[in-house]
Amino acid sequence: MREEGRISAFQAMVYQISVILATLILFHPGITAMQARQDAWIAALIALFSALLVVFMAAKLALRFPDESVIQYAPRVMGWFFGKLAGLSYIFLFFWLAYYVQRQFGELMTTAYFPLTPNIVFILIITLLAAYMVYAGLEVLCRVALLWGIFVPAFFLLFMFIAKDINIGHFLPVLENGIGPAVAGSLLPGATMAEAAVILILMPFISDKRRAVPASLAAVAAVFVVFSIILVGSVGSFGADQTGRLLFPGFTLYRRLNIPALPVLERLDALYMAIWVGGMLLKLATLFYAGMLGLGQWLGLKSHRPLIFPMGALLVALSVRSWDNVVQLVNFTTEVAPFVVLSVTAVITGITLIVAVLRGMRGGPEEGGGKRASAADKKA
Amino acid sequence: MRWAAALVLLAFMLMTAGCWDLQQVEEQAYITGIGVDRTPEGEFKLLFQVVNPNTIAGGGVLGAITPGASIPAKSFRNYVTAGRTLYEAERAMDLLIPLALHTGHNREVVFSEAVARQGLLDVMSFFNRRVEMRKLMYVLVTQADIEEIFDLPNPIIAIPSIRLEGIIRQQHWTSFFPVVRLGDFLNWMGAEGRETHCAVVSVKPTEARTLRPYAGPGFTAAEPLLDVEVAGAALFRKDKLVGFLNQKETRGLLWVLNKVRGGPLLIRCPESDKFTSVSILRAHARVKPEISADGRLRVTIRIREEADLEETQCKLDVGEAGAIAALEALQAKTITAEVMSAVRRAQECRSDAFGFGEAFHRRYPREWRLMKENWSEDFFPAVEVEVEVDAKIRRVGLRKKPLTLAPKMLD
Amino acid sequence: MVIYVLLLIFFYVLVAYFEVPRMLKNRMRRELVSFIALSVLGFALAAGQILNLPLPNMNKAIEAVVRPVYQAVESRLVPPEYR
Amino acid sequence: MRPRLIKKLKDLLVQSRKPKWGGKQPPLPPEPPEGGPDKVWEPAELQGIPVAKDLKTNLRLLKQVVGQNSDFILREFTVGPQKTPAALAYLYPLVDEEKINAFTLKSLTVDYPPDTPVSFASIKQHVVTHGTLNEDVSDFWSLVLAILDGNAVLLLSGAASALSLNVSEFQGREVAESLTESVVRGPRDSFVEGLKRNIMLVRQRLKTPNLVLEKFQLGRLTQTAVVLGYIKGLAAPELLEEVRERLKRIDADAVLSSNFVEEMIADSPYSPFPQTLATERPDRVCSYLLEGKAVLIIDTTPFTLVVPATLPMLLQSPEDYYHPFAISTAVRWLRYFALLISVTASPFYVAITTYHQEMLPFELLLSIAAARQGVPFPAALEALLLEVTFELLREAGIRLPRPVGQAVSIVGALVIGQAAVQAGVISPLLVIVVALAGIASFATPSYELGIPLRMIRFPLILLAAVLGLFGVTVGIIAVLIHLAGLRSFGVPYLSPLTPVKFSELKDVLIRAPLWAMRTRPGTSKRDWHRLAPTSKPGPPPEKS
Repeated sequence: MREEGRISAFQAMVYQISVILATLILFHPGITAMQARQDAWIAALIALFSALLVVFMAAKLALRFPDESVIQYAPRVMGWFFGKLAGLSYIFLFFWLAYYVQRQFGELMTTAYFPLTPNIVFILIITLLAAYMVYAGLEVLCRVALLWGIFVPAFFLLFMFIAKDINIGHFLPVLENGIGPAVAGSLLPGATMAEAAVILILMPFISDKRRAVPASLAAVAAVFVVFSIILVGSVGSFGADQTGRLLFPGFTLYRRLNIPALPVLERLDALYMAIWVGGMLLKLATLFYAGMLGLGQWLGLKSHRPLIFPMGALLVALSVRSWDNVVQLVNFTTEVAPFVVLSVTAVITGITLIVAVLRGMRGGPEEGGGKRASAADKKA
Repeated sequence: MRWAAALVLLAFMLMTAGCWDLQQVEEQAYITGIGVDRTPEGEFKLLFQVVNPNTIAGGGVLGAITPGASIPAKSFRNYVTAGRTLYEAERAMDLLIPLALHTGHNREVVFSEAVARQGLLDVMSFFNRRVEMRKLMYVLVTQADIEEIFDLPNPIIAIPSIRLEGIIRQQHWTSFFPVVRLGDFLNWMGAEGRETHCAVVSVKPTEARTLRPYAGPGFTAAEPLLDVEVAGAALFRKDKLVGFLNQKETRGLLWVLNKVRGGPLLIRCPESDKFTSVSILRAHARVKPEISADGRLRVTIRIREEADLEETQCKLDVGEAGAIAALEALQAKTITAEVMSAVRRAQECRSDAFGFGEAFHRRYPREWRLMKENWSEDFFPAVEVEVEVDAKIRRVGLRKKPLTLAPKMLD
Repeated sequence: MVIYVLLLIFFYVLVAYFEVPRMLKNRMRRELVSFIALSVLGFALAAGQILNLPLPNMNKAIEAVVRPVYQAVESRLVPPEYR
Repeated sequence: MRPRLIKKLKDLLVQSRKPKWGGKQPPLPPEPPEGGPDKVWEPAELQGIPVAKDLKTNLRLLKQVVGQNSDFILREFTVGPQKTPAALAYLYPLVDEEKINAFTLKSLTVDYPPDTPVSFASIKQHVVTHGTLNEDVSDFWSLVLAILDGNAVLLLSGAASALSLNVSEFQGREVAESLTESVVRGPRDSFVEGLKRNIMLVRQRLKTPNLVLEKFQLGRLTQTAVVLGYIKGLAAPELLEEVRERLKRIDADAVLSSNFVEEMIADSPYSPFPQTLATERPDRVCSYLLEGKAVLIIDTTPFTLVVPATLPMLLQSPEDYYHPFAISTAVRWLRYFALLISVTASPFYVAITTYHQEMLPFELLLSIAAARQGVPFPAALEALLLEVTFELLREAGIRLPRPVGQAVSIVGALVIGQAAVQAGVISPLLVIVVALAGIASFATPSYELGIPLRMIRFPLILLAAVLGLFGVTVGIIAVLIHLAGLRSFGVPYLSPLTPVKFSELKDVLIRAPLWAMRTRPGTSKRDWHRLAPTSKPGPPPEKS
């Protein structure tokens, strides 16, 4: 494989955030609220902890083999066949999420802003941009992600104005039907946040590997904060019942912003889109990139670049093909997506980690580089 | 090479992308008010108020029906159509309007009593589903004709829907009607243990004397004979209108909902039938539900309120000890009366606009499961309400002693 | 319909025009094989979509496998009135 | 027959081969070649001809090479008591005749010290009284070059080399105020076309022996001097190596201006964004030298290039450092805001008025709708027309002689501002928007950056017309991806914004107080600290 450049742990964190964030704030608050009702915030907490667990596991596994990606060492750890299969499942997960994201993006754009435009247009454009970014490489991807990250806080500041509408009563009574609904509601956001397991692919390119674990956990925590802002904001101001009925609660919430002192700023949902497009694009590009990188390694290619455009076209075709309408998409998000994501990020990662630990395998020339470096650091 | 590729692909994209949603700004009819009524045949009657931008921005255009006439053109047009669904009615309007309908700037939707009594569930889907429809628009109910509401002339703000919005924006001076936005309305409609409500708009004759118009220099048009008035609230059960609250009762409701931001409180002087007015500064209410041991439902409403003394006809020396306290006690009594009247009225209508059910749900989730089926019918009317008011007067204006006439002048 | 298929072909020809010479120059055989495989797959899917041919839908298969799991989980966790 | 033909073909091939400077390719001809006035002298050929001991031969050749020039002076005389024949050759417009008369000719002929032998060594030691003496030249190429460079060349019979005497005197423009980068409170001087004076302006400000100026001669025909300047110990050696490497790669026949170098050393040759910073302010050049950057001072142009250049650098103005930091920070933010406006104002207008009408406040919406009533073009076309007109006016204003330039702006203002609006061809709000964007684009301190940013507007307007705000967003993101992928001499173009270097944001997001800018940017490798940690000023501590 070609040298893809080096990124810092901070940039890896930005990368992980952009993998998760965009969809987490689109459908997910509504679905979580539908399942967990007024206990949605508890669901978010459960999701946080489960995701932290999964990501911690993934990061630990990645640190065992700091100079390779999971695709490369899985065949050594689990035997050629099962290793290749595990590698393929990661690659599949990333591409699957990628075309799923494309479709989600197309659906929001056509529902909310451009009702007459066919959604293939949006899918094509965003895929083209994402392919451009993947072509440009990991470093550029991380730089753009960071640049986008600069604008996001400004956008969330606007949610301050929703604070006055939040009614604490909407969160009562706590745990009316036991913890069950909260756990059910935590599945989806938990699975989405567990997508930070992309660190398994990124690890070889991180320059300060020791900080990769805290960075991954920080990424999960950061998206959790954003997610809970939207979740608490929409449940608090619409009520759990109403939030559960909405397709895009964050969007609806944004549209309800009204600032009496600044009537000019009243209808800014088109600006929401601007931030939104960037977020979805980054999510797509990061997933796309992780998938391409993994595919290149899986096939043992020198460069994955020639495959980018055919793959992009394939993804577009798949995204259009796989769902018939937006309701199917949402049901799919509720019922299928979390299990697919978790079965890869949690189950396969877990198995690989356990096998690696049992067989006592560590990777790379700087064997156990992570741990030793930290020990040396403590001594110094 | 890569550049060329990117360029070619981009051109390719632009070619495939058309301008499906393109709509020039001047080719749209901006709708500022929507009215919904029923026709005798049982169809929905839809009224869209469309603004004529030329008359607003260009300093006024002459020519009402025949261009060139010396009467200023109307700054709006009302289109009325009918249909089995609202969408059908809306599209029927396209046969009349040469522009694309744009509902993104709609200010309020007014339902006629007939529609509201029959149930708003059927029409709300139209407003709820569409992206363009802002959840920030106001919801109103009227007993008058919607055509009349949306067509009363007035020189101050010429477009009736904008005028209506202006009146609603001034609500904090009185708190005599609720400000209900579509989003709130829908939330309450779907909420468990709470019924929805909204403001009432009506038409009333002008009290002011109208000068007889005369010809000649300084010719003025006659003043309009009718005015729109927003006052009171409409109570709903599920989605059906079941009753009205008058102005004072409405404020009673708003006290409980924590929505009173200001307004006059009229207090009768203790010794005479003269009155004192205070203006409400801020208020805060807490609703505390209780199920007593013998199974009775009881709600305690604690209201903390602050006010300024604005005007008094009593011989009241606020500098005297106890004078303010006495006034505060009277004020508390007034507020209690307002709240109680509202509760009584709501219980009569079996419409829990106060959200007492929600309060019970939060505090007693287990008991709530038994109650929620028959809450409005059986339990809500039986709720005993107790109001505790802690009213304060903070400022008294620029005077301490009352304004008195000198004794010699009395002779 | 046909015009969209032509556009699709145009797209693939364009991509091949840019990518294939480089691969040939650098003797990247594996890349070339995977390139062709991906292109054929993508073209078949896209063309099928455009021409409304009945093609298998992978997602439906995934759904068929996963949905029973979800239903089992849901029936444990979520009370009936929340669904 | 055959071998002769092959030889002839071979000769032809040799002649047509590209000349290689520095190589010793052509074999030494046994004696100076003869050539008529039409002979074209190749440098390689001249390089192969040594200066002969025989003065006559030398002079004959010299006359053949440059003798047709009317400004070529060949002064023959004899030196010393032995009456050794000698000659002085120069181009009179390039030299100071006074110097030649007083310090060279007079001392060589009239005042020649009697006991001195006639040789270059003794002439250098005892006779010629110049401050600067150039090296001896031993081949004809250097000799001719020395003459063309404004030197006088002394040829002496019996010596196999010649002495080039620096008597050049360039008549250049006086140092004047900078036209493209004027400031209110900074120094007023700016670079001129002459290399010597420019170096003087830099040296005046940096009195350190570590300031190194390396000279390169670029351009086959122009032989332009390009001076690479840097401060030893501050500039990264890898950077310098890279710059040298790229400069040496330039093999063009002409380097006429700074852009000739700029385009030849860029990292991404297709990018419209400037990847070097061109400035005509010596103070700015010095400040960048102090940041460990390398500068390229180019003869015959007042613009000096600074490498590596980043986007934040291009948005800085020297003025920022001449005002209190709070004001500078505010002004800098104003500039960033202007950048944003200049790129997005008219695309936003088009997108909002054609797709997102609900974003506008209602009253504004009505007035736009009323104003656009009767405008025959769709908003996008209207915006494009007006933008093109604006660019036309700008371009015409530059090209026209200054007195006429005024007329252009008046006509433009009248035609567009008044007549077009009154005729209802263009809506007045758009005129405001475009004018605002135009003004904002001139707030960008770098002219080179301003042009691509203005050009981006056109595709953005098209995208806005096709896809509304989504199109604008997509376009801006595409530009951002491009910018994020750019590098200038290995330094990411958007650094330190991204990849983020928090310690360097002090000179990007804000302009930190001078006493707080204690570290140099990461482009400089060593000598990390700029000033003492106790530099923060304040009143003296209170004494008890």
